Amino acid sequence: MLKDPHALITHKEHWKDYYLFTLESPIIASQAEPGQFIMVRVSSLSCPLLRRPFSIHSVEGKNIEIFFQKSGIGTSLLSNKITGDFMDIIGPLGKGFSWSQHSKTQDIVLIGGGRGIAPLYFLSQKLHSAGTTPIIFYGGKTKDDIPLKEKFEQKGFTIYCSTDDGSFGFRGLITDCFKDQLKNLTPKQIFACGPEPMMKAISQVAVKRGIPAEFSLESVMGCGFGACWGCVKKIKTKAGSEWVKICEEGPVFSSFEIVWEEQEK
Amino acid sequence: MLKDPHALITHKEHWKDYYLFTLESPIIASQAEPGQFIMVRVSSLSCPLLRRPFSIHSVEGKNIEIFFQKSGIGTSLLSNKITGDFMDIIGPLGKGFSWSQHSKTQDIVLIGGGRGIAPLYFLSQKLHSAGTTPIIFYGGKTKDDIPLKEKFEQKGFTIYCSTDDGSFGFRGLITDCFKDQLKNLTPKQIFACGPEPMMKAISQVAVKRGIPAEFSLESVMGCGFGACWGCVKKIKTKAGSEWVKICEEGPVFSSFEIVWEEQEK
Amino acid sequence: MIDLSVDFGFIKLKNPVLAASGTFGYGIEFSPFIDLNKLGGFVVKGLYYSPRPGNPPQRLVETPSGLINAIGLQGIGVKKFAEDILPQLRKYQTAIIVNVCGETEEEYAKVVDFLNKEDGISLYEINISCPNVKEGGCCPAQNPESTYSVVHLVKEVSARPVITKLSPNVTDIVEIALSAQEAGSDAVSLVNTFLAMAIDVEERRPKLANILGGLSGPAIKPLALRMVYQVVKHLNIPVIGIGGIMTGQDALEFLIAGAKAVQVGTANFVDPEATVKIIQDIQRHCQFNNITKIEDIIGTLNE
Amino acid sequence: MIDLSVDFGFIKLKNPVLAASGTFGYGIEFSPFIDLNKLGGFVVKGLYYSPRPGNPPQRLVETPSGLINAIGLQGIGVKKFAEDILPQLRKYQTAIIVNVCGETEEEYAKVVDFLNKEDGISLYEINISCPNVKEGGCCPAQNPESTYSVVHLVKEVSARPVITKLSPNVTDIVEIALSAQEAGSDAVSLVNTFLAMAIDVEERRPKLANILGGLSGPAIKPLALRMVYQVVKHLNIPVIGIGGIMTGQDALEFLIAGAKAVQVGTANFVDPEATVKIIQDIQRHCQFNNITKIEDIIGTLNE
Ligand SMILES: Cc1cc2nc3c(=O)[nH]c(=O)nc-3n(C[C@H](O)[C@H](O)[C@H](O)COP(=O)(O)OP(=O)(O)OC[C@H]3O[C@@H](n4cnc5c(N)ncnc54)[C@H](O)[C@@H]3O)c2cc1C
Ligand SMILES: Cc1cc2nc3c(=O)[nH]c(=O)nc-3n(C[C@H](O)[C@H](O)[C@H](O)COP(=O)(O)OP(=O)(O)OC[C@H]3O[C@@H](n4cnc5c(N)ncnc54)[C@H](O)[C@@H]3O)c2cc1C
Ligand SMILES: Cc1cc2nc3c(=O)[nH]c(=O)nc-3n(C[C@H](O)[C@H](O)[C@H](O)COP(=O)(O)O)c2cc1C
Ligand SMILES: Cc1cc2nc3c(=O)[nH]c(=O)nc-3n(C[C@H](O)[C@H](O)[C@H](O)COP(=O)(O)O)c2cc1C
Ligand code: FES
Ligand code: FES
Repeated sequence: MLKDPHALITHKEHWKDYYLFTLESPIIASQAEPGQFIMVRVSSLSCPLLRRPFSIHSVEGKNIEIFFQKSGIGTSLLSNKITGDFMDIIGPLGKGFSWSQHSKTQDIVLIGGGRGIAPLYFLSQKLHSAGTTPIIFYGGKTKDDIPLKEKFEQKGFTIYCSTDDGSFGFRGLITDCFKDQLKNLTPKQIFACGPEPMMKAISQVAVKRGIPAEFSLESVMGCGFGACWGCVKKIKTKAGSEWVKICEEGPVFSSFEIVWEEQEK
Repeated sequence: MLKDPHALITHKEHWKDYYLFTLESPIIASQAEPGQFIMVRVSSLSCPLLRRPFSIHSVEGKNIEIFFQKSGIGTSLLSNKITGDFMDIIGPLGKGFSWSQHSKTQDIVLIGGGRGIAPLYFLSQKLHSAGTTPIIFYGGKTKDDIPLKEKFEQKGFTIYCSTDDGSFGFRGLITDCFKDQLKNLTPKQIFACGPEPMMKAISQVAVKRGIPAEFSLESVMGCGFGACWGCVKKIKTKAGSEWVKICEEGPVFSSFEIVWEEQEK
Repeated sequence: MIDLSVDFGFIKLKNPVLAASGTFGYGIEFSPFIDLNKLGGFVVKGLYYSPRPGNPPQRLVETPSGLINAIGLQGIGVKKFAEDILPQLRKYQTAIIVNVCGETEEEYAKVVDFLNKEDGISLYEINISCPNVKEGGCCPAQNPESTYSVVHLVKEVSARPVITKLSPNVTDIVEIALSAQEAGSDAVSLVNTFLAMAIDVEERRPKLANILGGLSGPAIKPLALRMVYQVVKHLNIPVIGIGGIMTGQDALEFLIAGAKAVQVGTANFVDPEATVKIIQDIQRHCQFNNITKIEDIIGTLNE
Repeated sequence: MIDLSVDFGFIKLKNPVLAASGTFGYGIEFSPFIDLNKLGGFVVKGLYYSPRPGNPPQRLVETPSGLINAIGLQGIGVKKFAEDILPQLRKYQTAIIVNVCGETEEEYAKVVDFLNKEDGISLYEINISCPNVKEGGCCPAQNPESTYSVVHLVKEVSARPVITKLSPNVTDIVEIALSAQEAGSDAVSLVNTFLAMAIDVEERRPKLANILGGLSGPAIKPLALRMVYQVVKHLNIPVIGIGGIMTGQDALEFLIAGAKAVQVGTANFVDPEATVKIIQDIQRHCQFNNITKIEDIIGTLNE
């Protein structure tokens, strides 16, 4: 974990509201694990004040990539950065997916909803080089919201897509698309990231079928490195359940650890 | 006076910390008088919050120009704008120099210190087309601080330059350079803009020699159009002297109106 | 058609967006930019009985997302206001509110008494944050008894409904608001500016000639909203929310918290069209959410 | 060599820059980024006697140049602190300050009594803005009597010097500060956060699960600086300035106003190196202005 105020943007791509930045940051690149994230300073002024968290989307030599959706002030400012600009980042942060114990597992399924696809590309690369090829599920609102489809296909992954409006692939939620495919598939492990209702639905299916599953949670983060206690989620611990800092103990947790929001009420 | 949120930057030039922007803003261009200014929104976020005032540096058809020095957060953000960007401006504001009554006056002297040169170019153009050619005095800290020298020379004006460090022209303050030339010149009217101590010194010379003089004052401005009462300076009025809004009644005042800062204490 | 009007009982405003005192001049300064008739109303710059010179400059300091001012209530006094300004304002079809100031309780009453005779004023807003020169202290707004006392006196002489404008520089805003209500205030507006300071490090002197000034702008919005939320819970007269409102979203936060109307201050300097844009934003929000009357939004916070 | 040390009488700090409670974890969270030995000191996260679960999320809201938090003082309690954390802190050559919390006056005393036995703590800072669950009200900091009472009790049991940390949510900060001084406090620090709120317009609910939270960050700096300026004038014990400090310039404003030291809070989240950079900035300022001791800057405001 370190602060790199001089992460050079060496490449930028975008599709409508989605952006992919390649950042030269050798030490962070060398330490990064799938599911970990970085905190990005979006302005040197005092508004927006806080850094923004982004998953590490891939690592290539001394470069890392982030993939993000323009969805507010911070991501909007970020989207204006250009190749040759520097970014001030902190990372790698948090604990990632437990991928390394799964090099022998077949039928691993990765499920990404919208921008939640971001960390799953890095994970798919790691699993692939470890010798197993996961199956990808990728959902979005419309066909514009699944811009990374080709990227996965080019790497030879089987990918199932869904769009809410049916403009591409399965019409409906990616959870339903996944459930639909369960007649053909027998997943041994699920890794997922996306909107909370999506992850909760998958978690329920996974628990019912006895499939181990891990999820990358989101939360408003003040610091990203355990100092503010702002990012907590309810997590089952030995003591029962407590508010756990997801920037430190997560953002990845398993079905059995997460107490999903509605449940607590 | 109007708000133009779509003033297109059609041209940008810069010399070290000094920037020249050409803005397409037809109505403001058609109404502008030398000595008037515009208020520029430097950020769409809430910091920096307030607009920044800049003199109208020249008018050419439907374009106006501003010439500014990067000297803080606002001007720094502004300096990052590029050709093709829009600026949100309000203008023309205030009351300018009384140039129109001087079309017959010979030996008019314009004295600009640093960024204070900005409004004097517009004034020189107007006087020139009215049939009189003013003499220019232009001072800066070093030779890098008198970037507009050539611009005036190209238009055929006689220009005296000074630098504090003697790196170009007269070594010392532009006020001393001016006093020095008073042995050769018999100015009938002075128009000046620059740091307050410079203007005050010129005012004293002018009063002593009975030369009418006008000065463009600066002050921290909240609005630029008379609504906040923030920009006042002490000005002699019929009633004695009062705090007068320089954005409305100025920024240009004569030697006889201005109560210079030290005097009041 | 969305009904944006809000009914205070004693007055009906065409919409809940007013311009705040001291940030809107005497109104006419904004006529080059907007049609004043579109506003719910506007509050003119604070008026003492006599003209006041105001503070020496520097009067303004910009701070992160904020503005500190120490104008010192420079103003023309009631007579010149009645002679020169009011006649220009009478043609507008919008609520004209006079912000009443006084160095003593009697001065508040004198201003109101004088203005009672003049046509074209809808309401008075009493600014109880004026420094009390006579008693050397701060202002009635920091104490429930002096708040009661000023409001009570003004209500006795006033021929028009009275809004009391509260200061945020207090431990318990609800206590002061209740005092104003008890004294007969017809509504309260909050907040005025927060007492603030800035120092020039190079010169080692206060940036403002007056040393202290009042902070306004987006920086204070979360504090103002909290106070409005607290006051609404305890009062049964209308509450007007003020503080850092820049957008329709900001205004809606105050309305949802229970404010019957809002005032827009510092935003007018940044964008002289701010008030009108905020009205449009609110309208759009209603349209999008199938809300036909703005009053259906007011005080609908789900806790 | 510039002498950055400041002498409080009861303690000498190597420089006037401390990290503020609740924004610096237990210190160790920052050791990957900075050398903690470079700091004047740091204040650990608020400690109650028992562990506390804290508030449900959402706990943070960003506002213009500010941050509202409603962490609810989640914490591990004194025992775990003494067992797990303190041993790790003892190796650092810097002032370690414990921020003491309590739901009742007795709890404050219990925390201090427990920690008295433990080595490696330089000072206590009593956080009198803790909600008083027992009496249902807000906190001792809003009332001079309860401030006096808590401080007095803590001073009686404390084996170490005590800083009282004041809340800005009061009408008269000087009155509270004087109370703390009278009760024997060895220093005061100010300010804690400003009570604040934000509303989600689409959902029409408070953004924070706790409804209200505390505002910190650059937005509050002008308010905090004003309060420090006022308090310094009336106290004869050292004053520590807190609120929105992001840069060396910000810190210098507080020092010039008369603060003997400053605490850096929210800035630590934005830039974990903030404290160290601020120390460097101050050093550079001294160098540039031929100042050999930082104490020659403190309280040098020209009014
Ligand atoms: C561990 C983690 C990894 C993430 N990875 C990615 C990624 O790879 N790609 C991507 O597009 N997005 C990712 N996000 C979400 C991303 O951080 C938010 O979209 C972003 O912070 C929004 O900032 P904004 O200023 O544009 O939005 P605004 O709404 O203007 O932000 C306002 C405030 O809310 C916070 N905020 C708003 N939405 C979220 C959210 N969903 N999660 C956390 N904070 C939020 C911001 O930090 C800020 O403080 C991740 C979030 C987390 C917690
Ligand atoms: C009528 C008028 C015309 C001007 N014309 C020009 C021009 O043509 N070219 C040019 O380079 N500059 C001009 N200035 C000065 C220019 O407005 C300031 O340099 C600029 O506002 C500084 O902004 P900043 O954010 O970069 O500096 P910062 O110091 O970061 O600004 C902080 C605050 O101080 C205010 N401020 C700081 N210095 C000044 C100043 N000298 N005058 C007014 N406000 C100030 C800013 O508005 C802001 O509120 C003019 C000023 C006035 C009043
Ligand atoms: C320059 C300035 C002058 C002000 N003058 C007055 C005044 O005369 N009377 C008054 O009651 N409030 C006055 N205020 C306070 C505003 O009306 C308003 O309450 C405050 O600025 C908070 O709102 P805002 O954040 O939207 O600006 C003034 C504010 C500013 C910035
Ligand atoms: C997330 C967070 C947690 C805080 N927790 C504490 C605390 O436990 N005890 C305390 O006295 N102050 C606490 N504070 C207040 C800070 O110490 C500081 O007084 C305040 O944030 C103002 O300083 P700043 O603007 O530099 O952040 C906390 C502030 C924040 C932002
Ligand atoms: S984001 Fe600060 S503790 Fe997790
Ligand atoms: S700048 Fe607002 S009145 Fe002059």
